[in-house]
Amino acid sequence: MERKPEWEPTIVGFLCKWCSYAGADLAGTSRKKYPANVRIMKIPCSGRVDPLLVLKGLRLGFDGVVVSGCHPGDCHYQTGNYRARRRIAITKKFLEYMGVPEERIQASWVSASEGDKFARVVADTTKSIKKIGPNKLFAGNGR
Amino acid sequence: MEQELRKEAKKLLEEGKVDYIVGFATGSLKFSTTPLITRDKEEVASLVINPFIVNNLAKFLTQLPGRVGIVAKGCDSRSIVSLIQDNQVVRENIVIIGVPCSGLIDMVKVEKLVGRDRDEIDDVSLKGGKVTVVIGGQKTELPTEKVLFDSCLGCESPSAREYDTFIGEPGKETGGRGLGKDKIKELESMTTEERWEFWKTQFSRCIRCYACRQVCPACFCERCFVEESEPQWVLPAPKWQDNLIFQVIRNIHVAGRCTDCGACERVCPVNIPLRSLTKKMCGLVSEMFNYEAGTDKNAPPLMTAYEYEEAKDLIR
Amino acid sequence: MTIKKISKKDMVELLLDWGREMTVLVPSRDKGVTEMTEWDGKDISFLGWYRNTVIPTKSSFLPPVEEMFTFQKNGNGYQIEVSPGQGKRVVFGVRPCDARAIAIMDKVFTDSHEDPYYVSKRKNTVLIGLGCTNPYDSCFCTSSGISPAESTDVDLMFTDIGDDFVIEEITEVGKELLATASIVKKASQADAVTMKKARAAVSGMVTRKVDTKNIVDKLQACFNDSDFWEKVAAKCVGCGVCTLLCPTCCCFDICDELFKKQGARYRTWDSCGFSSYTKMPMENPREEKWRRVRQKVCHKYEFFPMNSEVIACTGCGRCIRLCPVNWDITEVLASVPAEQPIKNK
Amino acid sequence: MAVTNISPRKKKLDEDNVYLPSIAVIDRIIEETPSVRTLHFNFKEEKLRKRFSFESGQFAELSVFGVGEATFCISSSPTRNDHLECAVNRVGLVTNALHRLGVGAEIGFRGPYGNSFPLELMRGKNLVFVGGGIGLAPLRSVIYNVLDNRNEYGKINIIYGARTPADLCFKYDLDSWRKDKSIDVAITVDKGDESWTGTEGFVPAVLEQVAPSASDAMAIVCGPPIMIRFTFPVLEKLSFAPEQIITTLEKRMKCGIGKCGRCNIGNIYVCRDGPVFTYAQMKNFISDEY
Repeated sequence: MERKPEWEPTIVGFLCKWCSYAGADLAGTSRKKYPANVRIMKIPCSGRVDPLLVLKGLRLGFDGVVVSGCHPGDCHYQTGNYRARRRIAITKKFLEYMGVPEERIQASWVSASEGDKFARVVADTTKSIKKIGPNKLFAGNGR
Repeated sequence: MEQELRKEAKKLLEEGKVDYIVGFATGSLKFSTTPLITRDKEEVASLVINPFIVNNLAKFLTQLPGRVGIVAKGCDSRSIVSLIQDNQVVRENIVIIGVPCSGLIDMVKVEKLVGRDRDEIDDVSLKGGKVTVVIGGQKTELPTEKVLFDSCLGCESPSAREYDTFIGEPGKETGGRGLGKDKIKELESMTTEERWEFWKTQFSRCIRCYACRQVCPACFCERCFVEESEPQWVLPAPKWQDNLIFQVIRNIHVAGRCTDCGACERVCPVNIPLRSLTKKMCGLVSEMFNYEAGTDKNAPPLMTAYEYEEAKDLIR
Repeated sequence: MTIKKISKKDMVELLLDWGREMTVLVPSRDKGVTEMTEWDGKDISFLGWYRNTVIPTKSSFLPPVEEMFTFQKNGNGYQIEVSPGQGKRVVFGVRPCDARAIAIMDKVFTDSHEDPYYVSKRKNTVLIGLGCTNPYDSCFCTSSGISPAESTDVDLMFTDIGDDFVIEEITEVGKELLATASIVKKASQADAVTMKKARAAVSGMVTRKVDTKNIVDKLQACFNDSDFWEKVAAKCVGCGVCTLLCPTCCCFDICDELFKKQGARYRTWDSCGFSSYTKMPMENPREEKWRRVRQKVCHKYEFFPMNSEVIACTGCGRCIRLCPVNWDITEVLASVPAEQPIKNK
Repeated sequence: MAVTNISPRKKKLDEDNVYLPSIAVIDRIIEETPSVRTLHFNFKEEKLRKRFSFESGQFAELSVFGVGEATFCISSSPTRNDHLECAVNRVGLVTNALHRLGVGAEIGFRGPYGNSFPLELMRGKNLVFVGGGIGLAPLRSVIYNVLDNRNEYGKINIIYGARTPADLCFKYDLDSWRKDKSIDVAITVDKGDESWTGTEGFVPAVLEQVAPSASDAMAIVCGPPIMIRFTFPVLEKLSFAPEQIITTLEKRMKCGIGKCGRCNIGNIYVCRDGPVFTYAQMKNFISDEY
C-alpha cells in the first residue's frame, strides 16, 4: 500500500554570517542530523533583519521564519544583535496579536561552535510548524 | 485664551524668534479646524483653540525650514519630544507654545449618538466635563466618556509637558479611565485565526491613500519602504495582503516613536481601526522594554537602546 | 421625455425584478465604509440614510485593484489568460455628481484608444440616478453646472417627491428597464410639478460656491506663481485621499505579481499627490509638494477644460469632507489671483 | 427582461485589448556600456512579425512578466524591419529585470505608441543630429531611416557625446558612421581617459564649434534634460528657428495611450501628443515640468 508522504514545511532561515551560518556549517560538516526544511539566507548580522524580511518570507509562502544571530555580547559589530533582539521580540509579539501563530517566527542565538544547537533549533521549529500546518495566511489569491 | 495665544504668536514673529507659526485655524466645515502655517504677523489672529483641533502638528516640523513656533497639545508635544530623540528636530530651533487640552470631540461618536451627520448639527461645545449638542434649538447633553476620542480618554498627559510657554491652565488628566483598551481586549480574546480573519477584513477595504502615514509625525522617512522598487517589498496595488504588510511594518517601524495620538485612525477614510494597532504597540513597548514614547527627550530611541538582558523568553 | 412613478414601498419589488436579469448594486455600509455593493435582495434602508458614498461610483468601473490578465510561466515562455469581462449590472442610487463624473471618465477611456476593461464594464452597466434630498455642506455641484437632483448622465433618474419617486426615462436602455415593470405607474402632471419644486428646493440647499468664470485663464495666469502654490500647498500632507476618492480622478498604475510560476498584472488606483507618481530614475518633474498640488487643481480646472471643454470636478465635496487637514479646493480656487502676478517669469 | 441594446454579449476582453502585450523573444543582446544593453527581439507569432509596423521616434511598453512594464523608444529603424531593438539603461525595477534576462527569454511588447519624427518635413533638408548618452537610441532609429534613403536628404551632421568613453552607446554604429563619407560625425566625451584621443567637452560646446549652418536645416536633439536645456540656446545662436528644432521627451509612463495620467506637461500628454515635439511647440507648453 502506498502511503501519502507527510507534509514537509519550508522554512526560511536568516543566519548571521559570523556565527549561526558557521554553526549551520558545523552541523553539516560534523554530520549532525537535522530536518532539511530550512532554506538558509546568509546575512551580515542579525541586526540586518528588518521585520519586513520576516513578513515578506511569510507572504512568499514560507511556513516559518528562523532568525539566528550571535549570543548577546558576542556581536561582531558590538551591538547588532541587541538591536535585533528588540526588533524581533516586538515583531513576534505584534504579529501574534495580528493573528500569526508565534510558532511561525523563531529566533535563537547560535554561535559558530554550536552545530548541535542549530540542529536542535531547526528540528524543534520544524516540529512545531508541522503541528500548526502549512502557512495559509496570505493565501486566497496570488499564491 | 485664544487672545493670549495670538498675542504670543505675534510676539514671537515680531521679535524674530521664529520664522513660522504652526497652529490651528477654524476650518471650512462645521466643527473642523485646519492647520495654520504662516509667517504673516496678521494671520496669527485666526489662531484658535477648541475641542476640534484634531491634527498632530508635529508632522509639519520636519517639513519646515528655519525656526518654528508650534502650538502643542499633549499629544503634539509627545510627538515633538520623540522627533527630538530621533534628531529630526533641533530643540533650539522650535518654540513650543503649550496649550491645555481637555480632550477632543470625536464627531463620529456624536453623529452616532444623535443620529445626525455633523453638518446637520447646529452646535457642539465642551464645558465642565459635559458636551452639549444643539440641533434645531434642541439641546442634548452628552457625557465626555461617550464623545471624546478613545485616544483622549486614555490620555495620561493631555497638556503639553515639554513647552517654552504655556497658554492658560494645564488641563486635567482624562486618562486612567481604562477606555480605549476595550477593543484590544476584545481582539485578544479571539483565537489567532479569528484575529487574522478580522484584520484581513479590515485591510480588504484599504485603498492605500497613505493618509495614515502622511499625518503621522513618527513617519518621517524621506522614502517609505512601500515605494522602494528594488526590491519591491509590497505591491503598489491595494490588495489586502500588501495593505496588511504595509500597516504592520509601519507600526513596527514607528514602535517607540508612536505616541498613540490617534491621528492615523482619525484620517482613515475607510474606517480601519488603526488605534487597535498603535495602542497595542505602545502597550507592548512599555511591557517589554519599560519604554514610553515621547516622554524623555534625552533618552535614546527605543530601537537603538538595549539592556543586557531582555526578551529572554522570546529568543532561545 | 416620459415620466413615470413608483411608490417607495414598491422599491424592493422593482430591484428584485432587475436582480433576476442582472447584478444590482446599491449603496451599502456593511463593509465598514459606504460604497456601491451587491444588493442583498432585502434591505432598502439606504433610502433613508444614504447621502452619498465615501467610495465614489467610479470604483464600479475602475476598481481600486483590477486584474487585467494572469500569466503562467512554462520554461522560458508565458501563457497569458485574460480576465473575464463584466456581466450585466444595474447601479441604483448614483448621485448626479457621480453620474457626471462617469461621463467625464468616458471621455478619457474612449478617446483615441478604447480601454477594454472600462468600456466592458460601462457598456454592461445601467446607471440609475437618485436625486439628492439632503446635500452635504461640503457639496458644491451647482458650481459645476450640476443640479443635485437632476441628471441626464444616467439611464433612469429617480426624484424623491415624498412617498413616491418620479422616474425619468433618459435613455432607451432605461426605458426598456421599466417596460415590463408593472409596479411602475404613469406619473401625472401634478407629479411633474412636485418634482420640479423638489428639485429647486434641493438646488437651493447647495450653498457652497466656486466662481468658475474665466477659471482657465486665471489658473493659466498664475501657473508659474510658485509663491502662491507653495502657500496653497503648505498644509497639504500629501496623502491620496482627495484624489483616490475623487469621482473623476482616474489615474492608474499598472503592476505585476508573480508567485512561483503563476502571476498576474493588475491595474490600480494611483494619485498625482504621491511623489512616486512621476518619479523617473534620474529626475522627478514633480518632486516638490506644491507642484503636485498645482497639478491636482490645474488638471481639474485648467487642463481638462482645455482638452475636453468640461471642468473635471463635479463638486461632490468628498475631497473637502475627507481631507485630513481640511484642505478646501473651493477656498483655493477663490484665492487664485484675478490678475497676472507682477513677478514675471 | 432583456437589456438588448447594451452590448449584446459579454465581449471577451482579449479582443482589441490595448493592454495585452504580444510575446516577443530576445534573440540577441549587445552590451553597450556597463549599464546599457541593447535587446534585439522579434515577435513569437509569425503573423505579427509581418503585420507589425512603426515609425522612427515611436515608443513601446516592454514587460518582464511578474515584474512590470516600462517605456522604451524603439531604437531600430523601420527600414530594417527584420527585428526590433530597444536600448535599456539599468536604472529601476523593470530595467534591472531586463538586464537579468538572456537570449531566448520572452518579454511582453505593447506598441508602437506616440508620434514620430516628421520625415516629410525633414526630406530634402540638411540634418543635424545632436545626441547625448542613451539619447542616441531614438536618434539612431531616424538616422538609419535617413541613411537608408540617403539621396532624399541633404548634408548630415551627427554630434554625439557621453560622460566617459565607456558610456558611449552604439560604438559600432558610430564607427560605421565615421567611415561614411556622406556624413559628418563629431564625438565627444565630458571627460576622457588615457586611451581617449578624441574630443573632450560637453555636447552643446562641441555643437557650437562644429557650427552647422541653419539654412535649410533641421536639428534633431535627444539626450538628458540638462543637455537639451543647454543645446537649445546654442542652436538658436546658430540661428536655428524654434520650428527647425525637434526633440523627443521622456516622462514616466504606464499606459502609453493617454489614460494613466502621469506624463502630462500642462494639458499635453507626452505619450499621446508626443513624444516628438518641436522647440516651437515646447515654447507654448503651459508648464515647465519637463
